[in-house]
Amino acid sequence: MTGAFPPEASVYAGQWDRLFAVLATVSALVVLLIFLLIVGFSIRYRRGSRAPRGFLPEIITNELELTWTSATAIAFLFLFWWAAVQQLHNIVPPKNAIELHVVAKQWMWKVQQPNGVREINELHAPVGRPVRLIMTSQDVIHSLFLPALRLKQDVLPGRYTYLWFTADKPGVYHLLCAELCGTEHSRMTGRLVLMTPADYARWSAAQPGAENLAADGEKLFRSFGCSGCHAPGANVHAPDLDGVFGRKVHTADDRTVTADEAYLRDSILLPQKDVVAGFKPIMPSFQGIVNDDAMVKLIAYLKSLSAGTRP
Amino acid sequence: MSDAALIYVRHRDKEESYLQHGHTLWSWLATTDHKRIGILYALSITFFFFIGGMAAGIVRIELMFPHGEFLSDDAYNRMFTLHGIIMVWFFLVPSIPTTLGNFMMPMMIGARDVAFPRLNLMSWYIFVIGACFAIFSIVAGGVDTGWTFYTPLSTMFSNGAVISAAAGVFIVGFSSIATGVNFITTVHMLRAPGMAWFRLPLFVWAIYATSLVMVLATPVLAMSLLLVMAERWLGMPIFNPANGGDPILFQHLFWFYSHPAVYIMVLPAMGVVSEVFACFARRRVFGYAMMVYAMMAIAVIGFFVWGHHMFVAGESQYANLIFSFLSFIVAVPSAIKVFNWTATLYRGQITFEAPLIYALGFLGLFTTGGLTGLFLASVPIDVHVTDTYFVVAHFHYIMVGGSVSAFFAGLHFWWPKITGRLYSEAWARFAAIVMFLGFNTTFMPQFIMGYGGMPRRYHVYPPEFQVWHVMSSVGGIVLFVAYTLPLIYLTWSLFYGKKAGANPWGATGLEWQTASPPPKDNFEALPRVKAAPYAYHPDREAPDPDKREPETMQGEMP
Amino acid sequence: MSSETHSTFKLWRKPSLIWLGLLLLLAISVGSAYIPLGPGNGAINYGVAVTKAALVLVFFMHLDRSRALIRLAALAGLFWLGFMFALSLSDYLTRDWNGSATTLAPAKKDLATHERGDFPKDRLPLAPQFGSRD
Amino acid sequence: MSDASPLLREPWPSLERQKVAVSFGMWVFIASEVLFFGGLFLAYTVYRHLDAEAFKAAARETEVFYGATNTAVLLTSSLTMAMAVKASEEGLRRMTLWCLGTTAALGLAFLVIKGFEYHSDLEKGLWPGPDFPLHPAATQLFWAFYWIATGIHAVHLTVGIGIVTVIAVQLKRGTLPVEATRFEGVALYWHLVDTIWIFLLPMLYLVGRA
Repeated sequence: MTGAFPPEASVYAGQWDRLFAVLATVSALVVLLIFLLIVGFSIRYRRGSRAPRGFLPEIITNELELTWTSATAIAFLFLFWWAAVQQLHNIVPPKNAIELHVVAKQWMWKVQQPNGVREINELHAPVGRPVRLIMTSQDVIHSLFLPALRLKQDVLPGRYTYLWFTADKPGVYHLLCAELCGTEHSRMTGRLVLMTPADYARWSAAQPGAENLAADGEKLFRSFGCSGCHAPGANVHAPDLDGVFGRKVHTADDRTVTADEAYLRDSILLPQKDVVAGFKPIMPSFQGIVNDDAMVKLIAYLKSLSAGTRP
Repeated sequence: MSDAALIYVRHRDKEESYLQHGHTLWSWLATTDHKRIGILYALSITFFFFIGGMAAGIVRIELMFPHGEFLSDDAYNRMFTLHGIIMVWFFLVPSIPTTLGNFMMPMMIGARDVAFPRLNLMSWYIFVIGACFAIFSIVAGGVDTGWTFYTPLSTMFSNGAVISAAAGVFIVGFSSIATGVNFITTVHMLRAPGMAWFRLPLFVWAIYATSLVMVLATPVLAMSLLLVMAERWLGMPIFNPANGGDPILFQHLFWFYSHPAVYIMVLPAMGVVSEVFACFARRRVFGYAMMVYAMMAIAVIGFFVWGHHMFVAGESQYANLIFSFLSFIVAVPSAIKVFNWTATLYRGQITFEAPLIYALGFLGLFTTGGLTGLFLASVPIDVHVTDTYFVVAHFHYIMVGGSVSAFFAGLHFWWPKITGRLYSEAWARFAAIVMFLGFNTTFMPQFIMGYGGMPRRYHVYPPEFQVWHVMSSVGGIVLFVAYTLPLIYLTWSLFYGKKAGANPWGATGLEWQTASPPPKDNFEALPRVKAAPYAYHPDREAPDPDKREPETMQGEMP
Repeated sequence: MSSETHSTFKLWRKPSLIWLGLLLLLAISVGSAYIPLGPGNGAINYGVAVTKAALVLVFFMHLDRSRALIRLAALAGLFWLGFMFALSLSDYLTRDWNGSATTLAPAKKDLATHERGDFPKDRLPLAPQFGSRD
Repeated sequence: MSDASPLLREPWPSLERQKVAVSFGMWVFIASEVLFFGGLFLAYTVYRHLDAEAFKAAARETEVFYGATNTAVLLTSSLTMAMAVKASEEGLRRMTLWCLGTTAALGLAFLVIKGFEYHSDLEKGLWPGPDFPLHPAATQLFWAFYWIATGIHAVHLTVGIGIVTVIAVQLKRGTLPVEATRFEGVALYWHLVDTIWIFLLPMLYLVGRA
């Protein structure tokens, strides 16, 4: 049955399929039980049948009521526990994941590989290594749906959402949009190409336009004038960005925020939002100046600072 | 007027039923009789049922081909949005409460009318005004945002008639708030003497629980649609992400209404089915008190679970955990009710008239729909199957398999009381069975392709799903036929059906202790209630096979 | 005449007292808004608003002498409102916690050694480093 | 059979029962109104949580003078409305009429003051849009909330003034006897509109003043 079960391309797909299979069998059994009871009672107790119909003592009815209430409650709690455990297992992606930037636009997917390779409606990823997608949308809510990996995550405008997976079966699978996003929502599909690490390395090197995101980021860092204030030698009192990614930043209104992609993005586009304690909110907003592609490069550059390796 | 005069007036009206009480159009359009308002609602929702059904038919035929033959992408989006909006707000939400609820509930509690009769008529007119807005939005080109109106698509990027559609739904919301307020006050204030809360028939309990949900959930929908209209029309950037707006906030407000809305649709169905099972199995409902607690529990906990629509929407994982847990809890009362209905059949004297066949269909389909809800409540599976045809099949099983089958069960069960005529039993049973088969052929394949990864609201789809879509479309045609059959033989029965006595089914409710069709004031004199409902057989023994009338009727006429 | 005026005065006495109380509370809340009390401002503003609302509900809307059923109806709206706020905010307040779908806050064990300790309040993370770097 | 006074509506056995039903029905309607405005207040709370600084900056632009006087006006109208109900229960027709008139007048005064406030807000260009004077974009969220909340409240108030005037005129013309059950319902609605404003005051005017 071709469309019945989608191919399994990751460890998690297998686990979740098992949870689905157990739930399906339990449900099928309950529906079958109800069906048999109905048909059995209908035939046995149809009007005028000679089946014995003594009354049921009060105790039995109450006990029966109590048993199936507690039975269903316990069964559902067990199912909840099992599902919750599977969900909590893979919330935080591993540290060394490859980061791909996905930008959803009305009716196409733009994917940017770590080495800057850009592709439309295609997502190439190595097998066996954790891959993390940092996704944002330029207009409406889309939703990246990878049926083979049993994964889906809405892509929201004005915010980063994340999806991560560790695939284990190379091949070409569906990449679909699952949230209604306008006229050509159904045409906004593509291919998820999972390759062995060696093929992936060979493929990504051979692509035109492979350049070093961080290096481009540094050029933009200078051309946008960020270095004017944030470079170590600058005479303006501005936060030093060396090692900023992942640091816990203390803001002016006494909040502690983790400096992640979302924080960096907000600080560039809406600098007033999380002003760092001890600094005056003098930074201009770069809304409309730094577009999404430039943002990806800038963030890659800032992250390279925190890795201690000056480009 | 002295008492004697009053009794005399009552006497003269005795043989004149509510239908003969006035024949002019004005007597119908300006009536404050809850029975006539119920019929006015019945006509309007049947009209909308066939409009929504047409849209569904076109969508199903379009989906027979993977590359879409007849409609453009945009037309397809507008077609399924039309199907969604019309079916949810103009058919399903008002279907049982405003028709059978309006007609039957006051009679079942022994009242002459609802608490605020003029408010009842006003709620129908508000419904009509809302309907005009909706029809205008269809004529003006329709909406392509889906019935969920997700922002920023609905506020900034859709070029359909979003404002008039949202205004239509906004206004219809107030019609259901008015009905809810009316029914809650009626059940509290107008029960006949002796009708204690635990002597209320389960249908009245269901209408009461539904009215609670209607009154408390619909306002939040009104507010969310108002914010969408404000953003789209006045340019107020509420959900605009460019300046800090959060599209997920709209989803919170929308689903805070829309999940309780599915309980507005299914709770009255549970009430109707409880009545039908008890009557045709000639037995008391198994665990009456537990059924009442389960119904109220569904109505209350139904408000705490809306987050399971947003597991992948960017909600925090901790909120996912909380909503997943609460969604599992809300499934428990529904499971209890299914077991209680099945146990009601045990040791009964079952006769298989059409209402019971519809009710048995409801039981099977509602159980399947409810259990697939468990799949959607567990986060890892929901991440895979949300926004796919698995979800489409789930909610159609509960809304169409459950709520619409129960609507037909109630319609057939109370048809003799409403019209005073008996419908043709053979045709009704045939239609019920065809509906059950057609329904399963339509929606079972959608479960399979849903798990296969077929996304929802897709005009063109990967070709490997075509075999399931064709199967589903064929089922859709059978279902369409099954829905037109009752329209034919019920209208036929209006003119040629046999006269129905006061109590053709031998049921115990108060509504069966007055003439059918009932007089304008429901009862010659208000009955005193002396027994619990469903007293079909003496407390200790099993029902007698050939005794037609029940052991003790619920009310005693003075 | 006097009994008639006397009774009307008696009629007005209680509601007027309530009314004065309301105006007093209004003055307090507006006045206190200008005093920098930090989080205290929010507490006072909304505390006063709740008391004013309670006064109107209980005395002007006669909740004090209406039946239990009506008191129940009055509280029903607030009960559901409470749940709406609680569960919606359960999403917004936990968005930035470790493991939420939107931010990658590294787990404690992944943090570099110097970052793991509770960050010392006196030494601001960014400013002094800037100063000390030559 | 029952005191079939002209006031008795069709399904009710007794006037007392009908009176309880009217106030119970109105309280259920109030519960729905609480949730209607509750949705809006949830939006306010969420956006205030997401960007508190911008909210404080935006809220400083509202004029407390107008807000405070309007609250005083509405609280007084609540007093006169409560008195109208008390007078109607005592059967004092003249006082009920006077109280209803004052309530409607105070309601109109509120709208007039609101008009002035709207005028001065528009003068400062505080209507959210591309050329919004305040800097961080999230301030537009506060002002969007301001216009919508006060707009819906004004609509509710106008409906209230309309109903109060109608029953005042009916009372004057005698078509409506002084001990009718309707006064209680209208009073409950009016107090609801006042309570909504009591909560709007701190949310709109008293934020970020310190």
